[in-house]
Amino acid sequence: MEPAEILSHAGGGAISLAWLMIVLPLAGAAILLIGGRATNKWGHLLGVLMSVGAFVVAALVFLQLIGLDPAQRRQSVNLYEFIPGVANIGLLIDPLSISFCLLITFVGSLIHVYSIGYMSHDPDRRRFFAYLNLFVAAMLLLVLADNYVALFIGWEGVGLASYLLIGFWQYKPSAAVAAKKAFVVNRVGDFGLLVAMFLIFAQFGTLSYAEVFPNAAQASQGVQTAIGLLLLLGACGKSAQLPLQSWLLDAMEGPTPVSALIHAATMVTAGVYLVVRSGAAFFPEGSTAGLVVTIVGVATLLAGAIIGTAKDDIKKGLAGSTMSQIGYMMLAAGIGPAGYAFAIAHLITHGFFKADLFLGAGSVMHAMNDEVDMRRYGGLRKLLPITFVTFFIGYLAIIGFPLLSGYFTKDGIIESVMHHNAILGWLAVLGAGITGFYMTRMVVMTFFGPKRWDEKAHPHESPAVMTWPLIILSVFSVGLGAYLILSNRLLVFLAPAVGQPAELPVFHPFSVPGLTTLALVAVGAGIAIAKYGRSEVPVVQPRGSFLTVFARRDLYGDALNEALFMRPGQWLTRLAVFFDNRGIDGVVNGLAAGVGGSSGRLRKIQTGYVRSYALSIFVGAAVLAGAWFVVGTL
Amino acid sequence: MTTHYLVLSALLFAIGGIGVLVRRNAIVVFMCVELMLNACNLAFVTFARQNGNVDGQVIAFFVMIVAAAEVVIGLAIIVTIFRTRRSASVDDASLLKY
Amino acid sequence: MGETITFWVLAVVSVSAALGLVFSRKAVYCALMLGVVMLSLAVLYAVQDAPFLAAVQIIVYTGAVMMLFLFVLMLVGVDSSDSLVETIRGQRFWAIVAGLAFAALVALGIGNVVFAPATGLGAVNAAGNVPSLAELIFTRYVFAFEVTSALLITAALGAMVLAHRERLEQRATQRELSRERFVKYGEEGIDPSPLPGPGTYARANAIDMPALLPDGKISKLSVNRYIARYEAEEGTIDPKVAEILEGEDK
Amino acid sequence: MTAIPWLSILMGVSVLGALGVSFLKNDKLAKQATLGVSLLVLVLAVVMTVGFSPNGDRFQYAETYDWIPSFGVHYAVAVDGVALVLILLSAVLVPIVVLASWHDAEQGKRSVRTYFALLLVLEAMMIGVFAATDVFLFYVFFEAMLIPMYFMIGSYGGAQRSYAAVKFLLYSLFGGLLMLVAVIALYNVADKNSFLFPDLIGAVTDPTTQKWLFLGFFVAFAIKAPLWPVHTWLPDAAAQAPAGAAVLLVGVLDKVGTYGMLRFCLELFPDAAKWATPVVIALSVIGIVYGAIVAIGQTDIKRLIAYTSISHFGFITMGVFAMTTTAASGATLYMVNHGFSTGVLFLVAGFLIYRRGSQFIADYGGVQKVAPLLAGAFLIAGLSGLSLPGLSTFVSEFMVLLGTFERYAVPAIIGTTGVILAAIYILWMYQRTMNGPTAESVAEMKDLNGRERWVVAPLIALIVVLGFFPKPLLDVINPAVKESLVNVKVTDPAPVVAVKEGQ
Repeated sequence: MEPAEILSHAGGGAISLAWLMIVLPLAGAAILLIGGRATNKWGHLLGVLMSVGAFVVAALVFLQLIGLDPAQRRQSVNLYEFIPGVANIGLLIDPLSISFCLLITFVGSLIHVYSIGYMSHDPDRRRFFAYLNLFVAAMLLLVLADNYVALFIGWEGVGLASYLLIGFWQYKPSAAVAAKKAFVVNRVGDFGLLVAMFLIFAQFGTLSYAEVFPNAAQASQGVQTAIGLLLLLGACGKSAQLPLQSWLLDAMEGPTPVSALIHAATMVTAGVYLVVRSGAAFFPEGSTAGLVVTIVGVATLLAGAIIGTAKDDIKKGLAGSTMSQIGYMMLAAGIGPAGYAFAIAHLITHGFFKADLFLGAGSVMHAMNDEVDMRRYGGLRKLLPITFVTFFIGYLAIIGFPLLSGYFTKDGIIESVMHHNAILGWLAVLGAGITGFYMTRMVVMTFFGPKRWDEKAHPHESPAVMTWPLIILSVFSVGLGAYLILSNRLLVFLAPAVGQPAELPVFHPFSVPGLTTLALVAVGAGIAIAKYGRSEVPVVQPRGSFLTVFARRDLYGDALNEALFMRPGQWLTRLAVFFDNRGIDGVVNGLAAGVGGSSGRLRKIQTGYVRSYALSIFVGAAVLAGAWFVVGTL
Repeated sequence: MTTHYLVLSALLFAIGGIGVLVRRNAIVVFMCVELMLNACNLAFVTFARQNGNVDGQVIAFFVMIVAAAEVVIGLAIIVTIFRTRRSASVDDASLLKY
Repeated sequence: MGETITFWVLAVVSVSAALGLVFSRKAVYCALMLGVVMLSLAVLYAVQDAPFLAAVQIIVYTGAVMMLFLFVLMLVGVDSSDSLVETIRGQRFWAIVAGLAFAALVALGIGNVVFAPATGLGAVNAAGNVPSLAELIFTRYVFAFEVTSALLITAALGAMVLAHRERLEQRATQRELSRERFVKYGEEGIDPSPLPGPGTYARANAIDMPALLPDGKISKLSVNRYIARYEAEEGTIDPKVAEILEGEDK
Repeated sequence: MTAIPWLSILMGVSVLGALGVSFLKNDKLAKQATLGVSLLVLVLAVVMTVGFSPNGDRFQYAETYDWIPSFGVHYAVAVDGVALVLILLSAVLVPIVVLASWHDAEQGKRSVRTYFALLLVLEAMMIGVFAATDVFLFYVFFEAMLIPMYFMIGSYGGAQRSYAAVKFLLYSLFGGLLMLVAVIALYNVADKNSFLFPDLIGAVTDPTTQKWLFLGFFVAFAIKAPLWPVHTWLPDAAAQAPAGAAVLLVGVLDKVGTYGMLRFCLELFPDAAKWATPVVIALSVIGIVYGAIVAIGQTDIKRLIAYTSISHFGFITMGVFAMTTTAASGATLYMVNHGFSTGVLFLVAGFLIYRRGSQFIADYGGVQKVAPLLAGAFLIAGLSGLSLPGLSTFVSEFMVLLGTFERYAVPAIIGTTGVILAAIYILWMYQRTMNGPTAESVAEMKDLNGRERWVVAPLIALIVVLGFFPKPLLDVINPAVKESLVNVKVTDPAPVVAVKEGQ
């Protein structure tokens, strides 16, 4: 089934007030940033309020939307003319965008609440909330936009918020560098997105979804593929997919709630959103672009998983995991309508359980004086009971423990990919096994075994304002997957926005891939328990084998970037500066010096002796006389 | 005959010019300039007769007046220079250079 | 015929004098040579039907201008003679080359031109040379003439300004001068009174007659040493003067 | 409304103000008077803008008087949309620059009030150069504008000021002379006995003549803009000029170059412009990438900003010569936005440099900790320099690239890499100056004071508002640009796929 037609909203109801979703947090950010220190006292509360307000609006819009006939569920609300002749700012309310809105505002609000506690000792807490609000606004604009330009504004807005939040503790050089790196790598992706937009505009003369999507098929095959690949480049940047993955691990320099909200639950999934949103038009089933998406997805899911196995930093381990899980989503998004629902379902459940895991990790760090090295944890389950339980639920969800969220969504992806391309499917199964290993390793190293922290740390459970969000998130991590997948609830809901496959998938609890996955996960978990649970974990990182180092160094991604781009870039920069100073400016200054030098020599003729001057006059007279004579005789 | 006068005039003029160029005493240089002026006057007078009108003579007359004025000023300058530098050599006054 | 002879004679004279002007070391000789050239030219003017100019040439040039030259020469120093060593490299060589080339080229040029027989000024000068000149000067050239008069006045003023030396301090009063004289007398023994003129209290006021002081002695200051020596050699010296001279020689 | 000679009033107020200021005895009073006069000009300019009808005649507020009748030279001023927004840009920037330069002229021995009088003179010249519709008058303003700027750099600038001022002057004069030759030749070739711009449109038909005249104008404008490879005067001039003068130099004066290309090169010599387009586009693209790469390698804050401008001017010239409505409108909008964006960047950098007394990036570090407002302003300014969506520069850069892509896809794609490089040069500079541990030398640095906030706030507000709502400006610009392109006789390429109506 093709996606429904995008209708122009007639007005009325919550939908026409959907702009409030964006404006509320934006206003919050503006008030907190412009208000300055005067808002220090209540700034965090305002931030939470605005985020919750956005959630309320989203919920109301959602309620209005499900009240409509499925064919009427894609409505665009034009707000104002942005660039005459090119683009308007408008919102597209459809099942896809509203799903995202609910996820963003709900998880976002929880993380806002959590941050009240997490950032309570930070003198700049107000600024932090301002940035969070800014992020929420930008992210909502990204998903709600009804054209590529507005999407791009949100796209860069979240990039900015991400930059500001990664570099929130900017006095740490590592944070400042990581923030810059994130922005620059994202810009590489943006390059793709920009060129894609140019190409779309040159082809269709518009950038609005409503006009582009129905006509996409009229463009030539090559153009479609080109647009798809360029969009994919943008998606890779934002979603940390190969080859633009390197920024995500460094982005863990930001405060943990940021990692949870931006670098796990929402922003990094924007790439998936972009692919799914443009899917029907530029990544149709069986297209080259779609194939590339799946390859990128599989490569990233394996790479992320491998990186996750070797990290001792709890947040970087989770970051590797995030890469990997987004790889799954990409993989699903690349196979066409059969995968969209699973991609989005996994995206949503991942948003919950990964946020749960990150916030749990944050809670651990909060308890351990911001220590992030898992080798210095150990045996924390008794001291941090709530954190442990919620983290453990998240853990079970992510490894796909039966009946928890991840089980349904990841299994759904693997199943649908199997139908599409068996090789990719089995690779995805392998990835699930590795997931089992690294997540178990993480849980074991953190919560089990003997304590390995030194005397200065006094682990203590986090305050209620931090534990309640954990509890809520873990509750959703348990049940959401089943709710979305069973009886294809999400698939049917999303159908007007992204289309649906000819035959609806049926959930098989005991299929071969499903069982294999479970078995591999069990094996992975078993190895992890054997390696880290049964034997002593060294406090200092051992050197490790070649493979461990390979994974620990992020598969040499940074080294590769450095060798391929950074060093030649620096060399080129120096060359260009030299060329500018000595080459271009050298020519100009050389010309000036030449004129100056020759006139300097020439002026020596001016000896000051009157008689010399007189001689030159007289010689001139003689020459004139000669010339006269010559001319006269001619 | 006109040719003879003119050649004489040219000769005198050239000799005056050489004098200006080789002599260093400002007064002598000045005299050589006067010689050149006189050589010109001779040519004017010659042409006046050649052409049968006295315009040439009038010009020569004006030249004489201007030469007189010039001598007055020039010699005053020489005296002033001499007073300050105790020298009448034109080569000594060579500060205005480069 | 007369003109030709006059021309050739004067041409030789004037060119030789001009060369002399260029080559003589002493400035005074130069001035005299210039005078010779000017006089020769005056004659040539007269020969060419320009009697007025000939007169002006003699009066203004040989008279006024040459006098000015000589005055300045005296101010600057009559007997200063030029060193004939050239200091600017190549100056003399190139000057002579350029001069000869110029002369040769112009002469050749003139020689190549074939002039019609001179019209002559007989007709124009019928009423006299001066009236015909005057008629032109006060009609066609009247503006130039007026400007020239302005030029002359300006030149005169300019000469005054240039030759004028600005007084930097107050002019000394008589009282100050007198005090200075007496200080000098006290310190160096120089007589404060003015020098006696020659021949004071003497029978004659010739230059060789020394002045007598009130006591009848000869004032040493008034003895002209040159004349005294000359007289001493001739033996016609006044014994009193000889006494003073001998006192000085020792 | 049309009876009021608005443009002459604007210039007259500035010039009279300059005269008045130069006669004031008291420096403080002179500053206040300058501020007052410039604000008055701003108010007048805004009133004039309100009265402008975008869809009316192309040239409005026209005044034409004979100046040298025997040569057909007129004092003729009028504005179309493009000129109007640029005049508005100047009128907005000058009061801000005055406020920002409050203490800038006090460091040397030169007269303070002369500096402010020069500012006002410059304002009059800037208005004049954009308003002139007589080619000769334009030339006169074009050259006369150099004089106040020369003195502002040469007398009030940094250590290398005389070198920079002379370089600036010689470069500009060289171009100006070529243009003078072309102006005179144009007059003779057109043979209309008039220098009036409307009379000269389409007057030159011979292709070869067009090419030569085009080159004369173009070289002058390329130097002014500046386009690679005749750009090297800008980093020196901008780095040595006092911050306020640098703002006007880069923000407004250089726009005369790009404005001239759009107005004169394109409309007077359309065929030659089309002939030259490949080369110009190539130079622009080189400028974009080259300027950005060299900017990355700079160690001096002001030089860095200057090089970023060279990159941005590459975008503008590319937009102008792409000859599509979108690109040309975008380029015009870019001129305005770049004025605001680089203006605030230079001013904030100026505040920073004023505090520390050094232009070198290496002398800073961790300023964010001690002066958060300053750092914030610097960041926003920087972000507008890298064309972050939501800030005004994005709109223009996007339009330029979008419009260029329609006709010249490959240059547009290469130009888009400038987006990545921009992120590197801006953020790296920000990181090195503002982030990291606080350097000892900046530990005592004071945050923005009240005056400086008043300098920065309006510009940032403008940048943000225009970033989300550029329509008012575009509505003024678009009709003018369309008319220009009609004179050039080009039409926009049609989209490949015809989108059905009603969808």
